[in-house]
Amino acid sequence: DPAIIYDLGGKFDKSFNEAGFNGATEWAKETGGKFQDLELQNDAQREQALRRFASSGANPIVIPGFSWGAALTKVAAEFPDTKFAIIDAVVDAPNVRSVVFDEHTGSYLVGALAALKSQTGTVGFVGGMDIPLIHKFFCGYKQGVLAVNPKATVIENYTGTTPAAWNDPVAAGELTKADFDRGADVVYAAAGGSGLGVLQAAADAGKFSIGVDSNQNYLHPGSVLTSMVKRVDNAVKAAFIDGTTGTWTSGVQVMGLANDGVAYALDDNNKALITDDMKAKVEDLKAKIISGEIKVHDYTSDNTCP
Amino acid sequence: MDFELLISMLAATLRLTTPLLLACLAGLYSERSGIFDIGLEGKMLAAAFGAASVAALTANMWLGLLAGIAVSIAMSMIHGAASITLKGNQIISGVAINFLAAGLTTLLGLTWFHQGGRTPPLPEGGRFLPITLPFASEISGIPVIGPIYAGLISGHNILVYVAFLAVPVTAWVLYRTRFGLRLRAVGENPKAVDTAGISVTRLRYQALLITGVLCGLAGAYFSIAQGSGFGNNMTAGKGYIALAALIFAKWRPLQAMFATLLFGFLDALQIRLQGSTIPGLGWEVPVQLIQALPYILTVVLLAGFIGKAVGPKAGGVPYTKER
Amino acid sequence: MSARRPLPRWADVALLPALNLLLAFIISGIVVLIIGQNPIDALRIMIGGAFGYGEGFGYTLHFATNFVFTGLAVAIAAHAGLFNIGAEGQAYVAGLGAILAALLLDQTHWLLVLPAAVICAAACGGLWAFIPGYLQAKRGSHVVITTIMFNFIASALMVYLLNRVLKPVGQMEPSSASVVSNSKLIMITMTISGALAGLVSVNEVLGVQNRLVLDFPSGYGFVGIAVALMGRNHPIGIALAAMLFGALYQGGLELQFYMPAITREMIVVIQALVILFTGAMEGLLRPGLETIFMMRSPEAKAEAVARETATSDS
Amino acid sequence: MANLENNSVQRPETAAASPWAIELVGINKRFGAVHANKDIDLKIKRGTVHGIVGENGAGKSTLMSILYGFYTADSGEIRVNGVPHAISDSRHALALGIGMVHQHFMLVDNFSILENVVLGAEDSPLLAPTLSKARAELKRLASEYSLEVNPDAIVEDVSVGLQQRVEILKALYRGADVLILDEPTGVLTPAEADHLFRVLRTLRDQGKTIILITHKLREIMAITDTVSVMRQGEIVKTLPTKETNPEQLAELMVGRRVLLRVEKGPANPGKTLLEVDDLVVADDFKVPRVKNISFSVRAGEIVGIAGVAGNGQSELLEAVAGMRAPLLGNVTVNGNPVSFHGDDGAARLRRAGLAHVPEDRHRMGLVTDFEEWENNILGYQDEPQYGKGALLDIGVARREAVERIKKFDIRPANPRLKTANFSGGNQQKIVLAREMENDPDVLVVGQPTRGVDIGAIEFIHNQIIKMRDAGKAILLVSVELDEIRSLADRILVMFDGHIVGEADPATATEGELGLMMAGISKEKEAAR
Ligand SMILES: Nc1ncnc2c1ncn2[C@@H]1O[C@H](COP(=O)(O)OP(=O)(O)OP(=O)(O)O)[C@@H](O)[C@H]1O
Ligand SMILES: Nc1ncnc2c1ncn2[C@@H]1O[C@H](COP(=O)(O)OP(=O)(O)OP(=O)(O)O)[C@@H](O)[C@H]1O
Ligand SMILES: [Mg+2]
Ligand SMILES: [Mg+2]
Repeated sequence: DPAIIYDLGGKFDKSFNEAGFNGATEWAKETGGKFQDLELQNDAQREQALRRFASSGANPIVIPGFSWGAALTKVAAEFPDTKFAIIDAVVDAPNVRSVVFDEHTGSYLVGALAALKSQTGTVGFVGGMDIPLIHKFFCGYKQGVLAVNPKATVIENYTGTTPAAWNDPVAAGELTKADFDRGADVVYAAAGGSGLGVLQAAADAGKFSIGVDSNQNYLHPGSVLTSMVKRVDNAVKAAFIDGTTGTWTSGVQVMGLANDGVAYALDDNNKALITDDMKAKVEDLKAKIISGEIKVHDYTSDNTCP
Repeated sequence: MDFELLISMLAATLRLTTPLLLACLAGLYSERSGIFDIGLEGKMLAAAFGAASVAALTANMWLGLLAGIAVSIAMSMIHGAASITLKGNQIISGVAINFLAAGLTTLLGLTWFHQGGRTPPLPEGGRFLPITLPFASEISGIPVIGPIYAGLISGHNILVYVAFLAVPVTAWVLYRTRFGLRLRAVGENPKAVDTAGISVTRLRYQALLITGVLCGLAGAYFSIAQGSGFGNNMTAGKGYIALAALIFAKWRPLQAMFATLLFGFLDALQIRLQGSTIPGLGWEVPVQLIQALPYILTVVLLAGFIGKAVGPKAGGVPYTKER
Repeated sequence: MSARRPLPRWADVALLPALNLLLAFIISGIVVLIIGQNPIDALRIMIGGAFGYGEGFGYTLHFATNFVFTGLAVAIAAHAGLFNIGAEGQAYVAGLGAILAALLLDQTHWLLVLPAAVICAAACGGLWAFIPGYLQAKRGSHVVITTIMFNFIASALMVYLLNRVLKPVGQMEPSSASVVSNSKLIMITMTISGALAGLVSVNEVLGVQNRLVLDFPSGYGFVGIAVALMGRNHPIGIALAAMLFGALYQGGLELQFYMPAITREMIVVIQALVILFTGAMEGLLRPGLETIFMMRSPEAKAEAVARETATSDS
Repeated sequence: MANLENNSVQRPETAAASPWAIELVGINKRFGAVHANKDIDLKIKRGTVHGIVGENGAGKSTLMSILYGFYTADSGEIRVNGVPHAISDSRHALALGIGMVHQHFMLVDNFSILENVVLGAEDSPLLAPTLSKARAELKRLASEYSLEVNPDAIVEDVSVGLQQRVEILKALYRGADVLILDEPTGVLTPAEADHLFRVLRTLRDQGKTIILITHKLREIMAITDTVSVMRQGEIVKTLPTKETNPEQLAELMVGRRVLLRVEKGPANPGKTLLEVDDLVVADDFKVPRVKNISFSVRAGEIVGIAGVAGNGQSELLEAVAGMRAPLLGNVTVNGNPVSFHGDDGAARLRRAGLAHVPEDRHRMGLVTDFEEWENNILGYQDEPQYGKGALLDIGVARREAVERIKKFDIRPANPRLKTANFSGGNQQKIVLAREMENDPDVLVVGQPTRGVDIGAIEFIHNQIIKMRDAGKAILLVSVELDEIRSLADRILVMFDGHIVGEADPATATEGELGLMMAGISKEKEAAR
């Protein structure tokens, strides 16, 4: 049976891990198969958890989260016959599939939307824990904003420096209010569970927010401008299918705009917020990124943002 | 920084101070009675969960508030049973309460709501909304006073006002009433209270009851006033900050307000400093430094100006007559 | 109200804690039952997972080691009347020392790396605790507040260093521990306490992860408070309490693996109940036990009398 | 939160039929294995002063605490004015008109005197009315009994004598008819004690009943009408004071004959071992309390420092023992000047051969949470006989503790017992044993027999004399004039931080010493 081990955020983080869970559940529903899963309690348990699943015969094993890198490098070598899929990190081993997302291009598009929507020329960004992966979101977002409005201001915030930052909607809400005070009228939340505070604050203030990871448009219709969806669910589902049917491929798999790995969400809840002009403009940018005409800089490639 | 921004920052200060202040006063009652309370965090968390659960189900913020208070009182009574009746170690008991709240809130949230331990977003009526005080819009045009009244004093939810009202009330209770006299005495010398014919046990339970109520208010503030729904571990260490503020304030109510206002202000400042380049520095201030600023400043102030804080003398020691 | 006699020593140090633990497990079992699982199986899995096979026991020891360090850190400070809530931050900052020693001596022998890492980690952890100790001793700043603040500062500092400075493997020299003034017990104690907490990082960084991850102390410092208090600030007590928590950590993971309905929050609840009943409410069963002892066993009675040796012999 | 007024217990207003204010019948009380009170029967007549004497740990405080409702007896009956009452707590006792001044005061240190007086006797949920009423009442009591206090003074700032006055006022404010005083004079100066006895006589003459616990037989003889002797939890005898004498009481208490006088030969002083030169010492509030004091103590002599408490003796003692750095001046031990740098002065002095028995054993002499044997080596734990390096030889330390327990008759004879569980007098012996048995050259001792029974006093005094005869230099500070006069070879009298005179105990009269202690030196007297 396939297995999935969630990262410390937990199975129901309304975001990354939960998307993984949804993908696995969808697979189970469609195929009638069964899968095992486990929530990690702390960092020291990673290797052990991997070994446990591998030696119990689980195959493939999907692990969403960049923190798994070191543990997987070790364990993948010990179980050459087990297939592993890691999300958000690259591990170079013959039996590992590394799935990475182009969060920067998805963020670029929602940044462009934010700039198009903004009346004030100031937009905000509220990140969760202050780590390079979140800087990658910010950096893409900022490039997108500036592509539409080079004079725009982008305010950058993080809710904290500990993992508690993923679950601090109160701080996130205050950061959002502060952004509004400074003139922002659209704020992008890349903060896991804390993002709910951003969305709430925007709804309370009658301003706009942008959700992340899964489609959060439905949370406050009319206030959530769009969501930068990251299809972790698709990646997990694909890994389950490939791992159980013999279509498995190892190596790096990039989930980007082209294969709908990342996207901006458009549905009934935000139809009224996004005009046809805006949509046309963003679709144009999207096409250009896919074609390579526009290069969006990836923060994690060199830890800088232009 | 212009005036508007200052006002909005001070308003944020009040919002951020509120839960700290409530928790700090809660701790004040408990510690003044001689019971250490490191479990403020857990009580707030449990109350936040209780309040949000009930508010989500009933769409009634008042029922939510009551539920939060009830849950917090229940936790407080566990603490009382352990540290008053069973004469156990008050710090272990507090640590246990923090663990219990962290585990139970998420566990129950998972089984009841299936949303990763969160409660559903609150429906209409389930949340305390900002109140506009009378004449706020009328006088907002008047320079200085207008923005101060309309932007700073008006426009908070009711729990904010309750928290600040609790300060004079606490001072009055502590220094002007029989209960306050006895409370102050029992934290200093329970034997003196006992030999004066007053039950130490009863007095301490009463204090913990008040602690429970105030922590309940603080917890409800998190989930059904400032926020909208419960999130895992959403109190994020505020209970410990409140404890620090209490020591900072040397266990006195008015000073507790100033101490928590300081923390609230530094937090608001931190939030506003993020993402803005400080003029004239020539280098970018790392965001981590700004985030650590409240804590660093606390240490500096403490070392520089506050001096020694001596708490209630009988604090932390269970009262035993025999053996 | 009849007079009770104190318990014989063995009952006090062994029987009573065992009964309390049993009580905690019974209540946990009820919670497990409510969730719809079999508590007996759960207990078997936990014990088997924690002690039943080599690797599992290894992890139990690994966690226990961390708790021993943080527990001792808290206990040492407690013996000097200081309440060190900052073991968490001290362990965190100490990770810097451990990893720098390990990186700088990367190509050498582990016999060199290990002591160097221990020294550097202890130095960093010690320094992080020395400052609150110094402030308490010289400025009267309450060590409880300062250590709480230093936990927060530590996490900001570490994120900054790990993300912005160490990323391109910087050459930061670990600051050597300041010269400790010889007269100040407070400062010495706090430094030792911090150094002990710092050893957690050696265990974590060199023992398991081979690198420094964000927030690796993940609560060891706070559990250390409970461990120290449950172990009554005594080394042997701390070792036992640390083993108990190590087993809970490890067995808990195992439990999740076999009983998916039991989530990690359930494990936290069990820990809380253990802390509550064996730590804070340890007096719950004492009166009953004392009565039973008094009624049942004349030898125990004699021993109790001998222990307190009444002034009277008439 | 019921207060005294709405208590259900009816206060017997008029003198009841029974002539006995208090009757205790068959009282038993155990603490764990200790049978503190055994079948106690005791009757006390209204309008009399009844004394209770007994060794340390005899059960006096326990018995009175039972009467006061602080402890509950395991069995037995209490009758107040002939009516049986099950006194369940102190509130109940207070309502019955029983008040108690505890051996260790039951005051809230950081409260004002006024607040302490009203605590527990407030009339209403709001404080203000009670406070103004109490202020007036204190004024009245002050004039009636000449018990003046400043109601707004904070208790921790006033002298112990005043604190005790507050305790008495507390009881009177509550309208006590029966007043229990547990060792009230232990901390009082002779003048304060005299005043107290005048107050007690007035109270008795007003028809109140007084129960007085004391170790000082002189006081028993002076003021009581009847006296009971307790030994090992039992009342061995109750008799009219007129029909007894101190020697008989002492024998009843201890079970053998006790020498009430110290027997000592003439001193034989040798070389100077302790030299104090021009010492200036300030207290915690930086107020100088010792002002340019110089003196020396030679081998084989006992120098006593007499004075009314609070005239700088405590600060002097602490400075000489290295617990408090002086502002100015030098201390030389055995010819070596002492450095006061840093905060380990006490340890350094100890190594230099000076041992110190502090005045306040609870605060400075003992860690009451430690077991007895641990306290027995406290401060000497690094000495070679207790083990090498950082390791302690527990076996040696415990065996030694057992020996000293035997020698000093410390009870219970159990080195593994927590020190807090020893009675106050026995705690005192633990400290004395430790400091005296380590063979110091200089012994600095403060209030050696505070709260200690007469059997133990005899023993302690003999030990001090023995040390003197072995050639040690001894500096003795005590507020007990008798103790100083019988032990010291030379007496220095302190007043307001100065040594105002020196006296020879053999010739000086109590009156002369008293005048000096009041700051009136012989010369000044002569000049007048
Ligand atoms: N609260 C208590 N718990 C346990 N034992 C106690 C307690 N109070 C008193 N005891 C024991 O009871 C005995 C009688 O003590 P009590 O204080 O009544 O003696 P006392 O006559 O007042 O002595 P002293 O002259 O030292 O004041 C002692 O052995 C003492 O250790
Ligand atoms: N925790 C305790 N356990 C056992 N006995 C205690 C404890 N605390 C106090 N006692 C005993 O209670 C009795 C009364 O206590 P108290 O504080 O009045 O001391 P005391 O012995 O009467 O003092 P002193 O010798 O100075 O007169 C003492 O005999 C003391 O040993
Ligand atoms: Mg006594
Ligand atoms: Mg006594």
